Amino acid sequence: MPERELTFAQAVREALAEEMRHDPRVCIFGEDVAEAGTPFKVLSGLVEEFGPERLIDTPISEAGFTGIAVGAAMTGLRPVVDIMFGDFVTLAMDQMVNQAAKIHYMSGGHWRVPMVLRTTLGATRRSAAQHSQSLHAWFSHIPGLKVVLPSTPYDAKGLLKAAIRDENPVVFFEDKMMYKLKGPVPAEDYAIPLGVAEVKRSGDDITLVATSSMVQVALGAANLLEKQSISAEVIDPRTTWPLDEAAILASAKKTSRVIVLDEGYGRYGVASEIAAVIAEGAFYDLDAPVKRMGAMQVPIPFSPPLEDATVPTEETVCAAARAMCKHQL
Amino acid sequence: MPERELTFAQAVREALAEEMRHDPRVCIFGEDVAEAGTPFKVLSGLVEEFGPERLIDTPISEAGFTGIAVGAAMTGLRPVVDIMFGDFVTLAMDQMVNQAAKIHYMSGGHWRVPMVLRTTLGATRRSAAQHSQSLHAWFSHIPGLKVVLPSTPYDAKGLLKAAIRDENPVVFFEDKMMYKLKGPVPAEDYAIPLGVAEVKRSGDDITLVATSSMVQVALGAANLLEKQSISAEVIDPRTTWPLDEAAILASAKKTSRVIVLDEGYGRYGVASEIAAVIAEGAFYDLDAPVKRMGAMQVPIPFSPPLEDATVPTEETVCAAARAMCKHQL
Amino acid sequence: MTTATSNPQAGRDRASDKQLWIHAYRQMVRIRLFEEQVNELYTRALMPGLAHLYSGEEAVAVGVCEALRLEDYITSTHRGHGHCLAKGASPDRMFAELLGKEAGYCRGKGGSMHIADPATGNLGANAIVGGSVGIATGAAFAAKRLGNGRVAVCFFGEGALGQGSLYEVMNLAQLWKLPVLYVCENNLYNEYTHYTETTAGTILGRARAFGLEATVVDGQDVRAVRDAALRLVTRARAGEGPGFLEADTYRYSGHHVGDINREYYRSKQEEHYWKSERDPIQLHAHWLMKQGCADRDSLDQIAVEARAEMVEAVKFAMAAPYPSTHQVEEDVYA
Amino acid sequence: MTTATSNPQAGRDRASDKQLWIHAYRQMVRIRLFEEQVNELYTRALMPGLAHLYSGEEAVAVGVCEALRLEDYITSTHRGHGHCLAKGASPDRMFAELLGKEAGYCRGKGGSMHIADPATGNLGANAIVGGSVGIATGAAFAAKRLGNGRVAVCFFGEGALGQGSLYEVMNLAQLWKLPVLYVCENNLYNEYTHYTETTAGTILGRARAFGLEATVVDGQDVRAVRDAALRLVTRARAGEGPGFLEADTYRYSGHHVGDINREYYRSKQEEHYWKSERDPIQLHAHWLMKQGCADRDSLDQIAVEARAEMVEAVKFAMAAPYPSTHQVEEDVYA
Ligand SMILES: Cc1ncc(C[n+]2csc(CCOP(=O)(O)OP(=O)(O)O)c2C)c(N)n1
Ligand SMILES: Cc1ncc(C[n+]2csc(CCOP(=O)(O)OP(=O)(O)O)c2C)c(N)n1
Ligand SMILES: [Mg+2]
Ligand SMILES: [Mg+2]
Repeated sequence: MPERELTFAQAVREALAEEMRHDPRVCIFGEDVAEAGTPFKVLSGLVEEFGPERLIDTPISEAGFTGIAVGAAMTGLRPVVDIMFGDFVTLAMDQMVNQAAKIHYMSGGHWRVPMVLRTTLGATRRSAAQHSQSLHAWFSHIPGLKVVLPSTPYDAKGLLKAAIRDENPVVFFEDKMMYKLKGPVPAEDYAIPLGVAEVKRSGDDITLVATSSMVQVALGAANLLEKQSISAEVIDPRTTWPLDEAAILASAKKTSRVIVLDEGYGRYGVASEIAAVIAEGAFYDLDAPVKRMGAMQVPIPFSPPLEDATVPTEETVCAAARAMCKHQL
Repeated sequence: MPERELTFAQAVREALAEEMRHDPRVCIFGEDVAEAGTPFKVLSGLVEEFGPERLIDTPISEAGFTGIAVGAAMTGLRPVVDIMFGDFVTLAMDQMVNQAAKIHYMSGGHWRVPMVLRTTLGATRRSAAQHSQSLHAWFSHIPGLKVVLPSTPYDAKGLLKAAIRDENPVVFFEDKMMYKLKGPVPAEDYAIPLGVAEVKRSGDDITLVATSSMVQVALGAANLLEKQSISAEVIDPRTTWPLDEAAILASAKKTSRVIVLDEGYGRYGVASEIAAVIAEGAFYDLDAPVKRMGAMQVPIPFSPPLEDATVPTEETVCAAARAMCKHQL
Repeated sequence: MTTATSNPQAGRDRASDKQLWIHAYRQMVRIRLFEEQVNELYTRALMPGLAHLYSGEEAVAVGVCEALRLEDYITSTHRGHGHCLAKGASPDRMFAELLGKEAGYCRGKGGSMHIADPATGNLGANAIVGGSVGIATGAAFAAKRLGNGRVAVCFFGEGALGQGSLYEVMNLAQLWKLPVLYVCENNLYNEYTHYTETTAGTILGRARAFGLEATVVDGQDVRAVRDAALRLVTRARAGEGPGFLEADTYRYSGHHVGDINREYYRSKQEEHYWKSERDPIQLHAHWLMKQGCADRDSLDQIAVEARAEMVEAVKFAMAAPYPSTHQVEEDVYA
Repeated sequence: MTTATSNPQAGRDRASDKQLWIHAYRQMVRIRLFEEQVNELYTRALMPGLAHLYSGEEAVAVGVCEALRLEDYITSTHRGHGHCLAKGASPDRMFAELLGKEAGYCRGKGGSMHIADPATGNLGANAIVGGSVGIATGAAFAAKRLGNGRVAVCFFGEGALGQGSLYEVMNLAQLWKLPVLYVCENNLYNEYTHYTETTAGTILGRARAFGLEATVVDGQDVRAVRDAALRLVTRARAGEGPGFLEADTYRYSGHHVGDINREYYRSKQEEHYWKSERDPIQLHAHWLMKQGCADRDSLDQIAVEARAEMVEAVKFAMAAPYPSTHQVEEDVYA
């Protein structure tokens, strides 16, 4: 039987639909989530099945409806909040960080906040500086939150189901440039535990640790490298918290050369954390310094040639990997 | 002539007073900044000299008055915004990150946002999880912002003056536990350029890179280490952006062992960035993995014995440094 | 905490009325005496950190909570001891929390500003001004969705009128007709600034602009507060939409226990006036006696009992152990 | 952009009146034809990304900007081309910006949603709904402090009524009597949702609750908009405090250029009604002709000139070079 293929957007939608079917407590808050199915059309069709009582169109009040989701999560629902663009999380940081992340702890374990905040990241959509940021590092920094970064349709579905079933506030980042990416997604129910990395491609000479859409870039780069007889391993942490340090370190120790790729800013970002973890944990096994590649340290520009220069590509990753391996081979 | 001593709070106040005297565009927005001089009394006396026209008491509207400061900065003033506790910056992230940080870039260099946001960081004040965070990593992550972390009264004054004179949005973090710390502060005008680290204590065996109040902890640890014949160098980046990588790497290369100390969460935080920079830039000179020490990965608890366990102390730093050096000596 | 069922419109049963108002009196006295102990603990340097006393405002928490059921929700503020007690928390575990002890409501992790208690529907105090407006509204959303008949009350100081999220959630509450009551405790000051310097226009107008049913009440009159709250709670519970109650009140002490010299922002005369002329406990005592519901002795007896309860509670808390250090890493994730 | 000095209260000079209203007509036509080219560029896949067209709403931007001086400030939105043009920007550099060219207002870095221009007091469009309410209010603060007599106008869609920061800054503007005018362009939709589903209570009530002088105006009537704006701007400039203007209007196209199938959220009839009965340009044309200020030919001539201007401007922009890649790292810090 041929494998079933879905797009990333379809996989997200299917995860939501299945969880809503199986758990009446799950509901979705956000702007234009009902009839419009969001501007990205990720939620198209859900309102027809679950009704406007569970797909709740909100005013443009990110702080307000995120706060409401926190309270609803404490008192018996399992809300999924849709923040259209990741840049708008700036408006809901108190609710997520001072409230959702801390309530379980501050209450001595008495209250729980089982909610998911879904939002987007990623540039190159010609949307300019306020619609292109990848702010997952902020949430990864905060104890009490879990942070998920799916890189394939398969992972998107399995991780989102796990996120919805989790008892904690989870922030789920979808790269908006990946919504049309296709991949195999089984029809049966499955969830991918949060905190388990996956080797997306096995290799020996160099490890590419990559998150979200950078996994696709890394896989492309690995193909290019293969033609140059360099065998790259691609490992995807899938969640920045919990972070599967053991799997990452195992790969780093195996290849002894590592590039960390993340679409957020490298500076004080996800790539730096993972690089620091590797530099510490695989110190005696590394043949070269861990290299970090992320968004260029600039607000994302609108102009296409400028914007394209801000993100790592298969070519730039391949070149960086070659330079690292040449030294050593 | 004996050196003049001021507390950290007095140094901050003096910097503000001098800049307000010399530049009529400087004004201060915040809650209870006028007659009350802020709950920390850092601004006491300023309203008497400069009047309520320039010390502007606001409602409890962090997003509102920070946004107003952004607009005022664009159109001829040089506002200093006072956010009482660093935890409340969660409410002003859109204004700082989507607006202030990006306006110069998005406008192709046509508009400028010369403003300072002063706020606090640091735990152990028995203020619990929503009044004890150190969120400077978030701002350090964002291009377009500069981030300052003074560790002494001298630095506080000189860095704040530089921040106010800077043409960019600058976020200035004061550890609230340091306000009473005394130190020499010259009466004459001086400013400390942003982006220049300082060796606070010279040493040979190990480098302690420390920020903000952790500089004091590092200096204390260095004294303890000296008694055990370990010579620690303490270097203070003073600004996390711009980051003086050259100075930090020079120290790391000299001692070949490094602990990075920062009061924020280590995970995806400032300590990780600096550790990654060192692990990359001093790769061939390090004798041991760079160690990161920061706040424990928990919301800050209220209970004193628990809270005290969350932050590095002279003793824990000393022990960590000893363990690192014992291996190698 | 009573399960109030009386309806202010309907003629009340005298005996149950008497019981209700005596209970309200006791609750106010308990709060006052709880706070006395808090201040004492602070002054004797036995309490870590600071606390924000509720003394003077007791009629608001008590009046509102007397209109609620045990299973209804509340959210509270930095000045939250009164709300906790009025909703049914016990002083011993509260003091234990204030001292950072393991027996506290939050195992010592929350402290004065974060007491929370599922058993009494207390979703938690909040140290962010306005930080709980979304939470309370969300609890009302869940109550409506689950059809469990509960109501959520969101207490906040008039300072929270400065937080934009309040307007966001009032809009949502009205659009969705949520069973929530916003209680604005107007004690005249945002910390050290008179609210008229921070509040343009009108307070009720702000709620009404979003379509909420809004009323102002004398916050020193526990019966007036209770009646107004009951009307709004009943309405909200019936699906008629959210309410907004401004209760005009006064805090006797400083913004927090360490705020001793207050003359630069408010006069001693003003404080004296409120304490001597507008004290909610005294006013209610006079009424009870005038109505023949109680006499001086019975009221004194209530105070004696309450003081004994508080002294016991403090003793319990003082003797209770701190959490052991390994607990610091517990409760981060559920 | 005119330096409007006429006062709606005073009897107007007929000649300058005529000039003003002809100018307003020309501005509206220029905006309409600018947007025509934008849509064309998008349809022909010559424009990167998306754009939000202002067609149908021209009378709002033009009416308001005709009440302003060159040095007054505006802030704008994602749907900002009309505001830019009305405030005096030139189409060639705007198109260049839309195409990401170096000759654009922002050197190509901003694009459609971020055009800014100090020369015409344009503090910038903003892609965050409500993102500029603080900025405009801050510009008004600076104007007042510096005593330079300027006023700031904050344009936003009715969707921004959902953002709490609007209420925070209206409160501050009123407390400090700042010379700012909030212009709420009510085009009935927040993206794909009718505003009545997102907006409880009343719009004007929200501004009035904070003490602002608030008015609603027919946003398809450029003269009514201009007169209402002038009254509020004059008042604000005189130190009498901020104003709030709701302009009822309609966007002819989709939320953005790619929003083609709209029937699930609004009917073709509704669109047809607005376009045929409520078009601000047609309505103003009729008035001008009825008043004898213009005839069909002279109005046609205006359109011909405007179309030629836009075609030229597009040509300029198409021919202009992209920034060179090294520029990506410029302008991060001043
Ligand atoms: C968002 C936020 N800003 C500022 C503070 C600091 N703060 C604590 S209490 C307070 C005043 C609150 O006034 P009000 O809401 O009237 O409550 P009251 O203290 O009078 O009961 C302030 C400004 C805070 N906790 N949260
Ligand atoms: C804070 C924020 N939330 C959501 C969006 C996505 N968004 C862009 S335009 C828009 C609708 C705006 O409606 P309105 O303010 O009425 O302006 P209009 O498009 O009708 O001119 C939304 C939700 C955004 N840009 N910013
Ligand atoms: Mg108050
Ligand atoms: Mg609209």
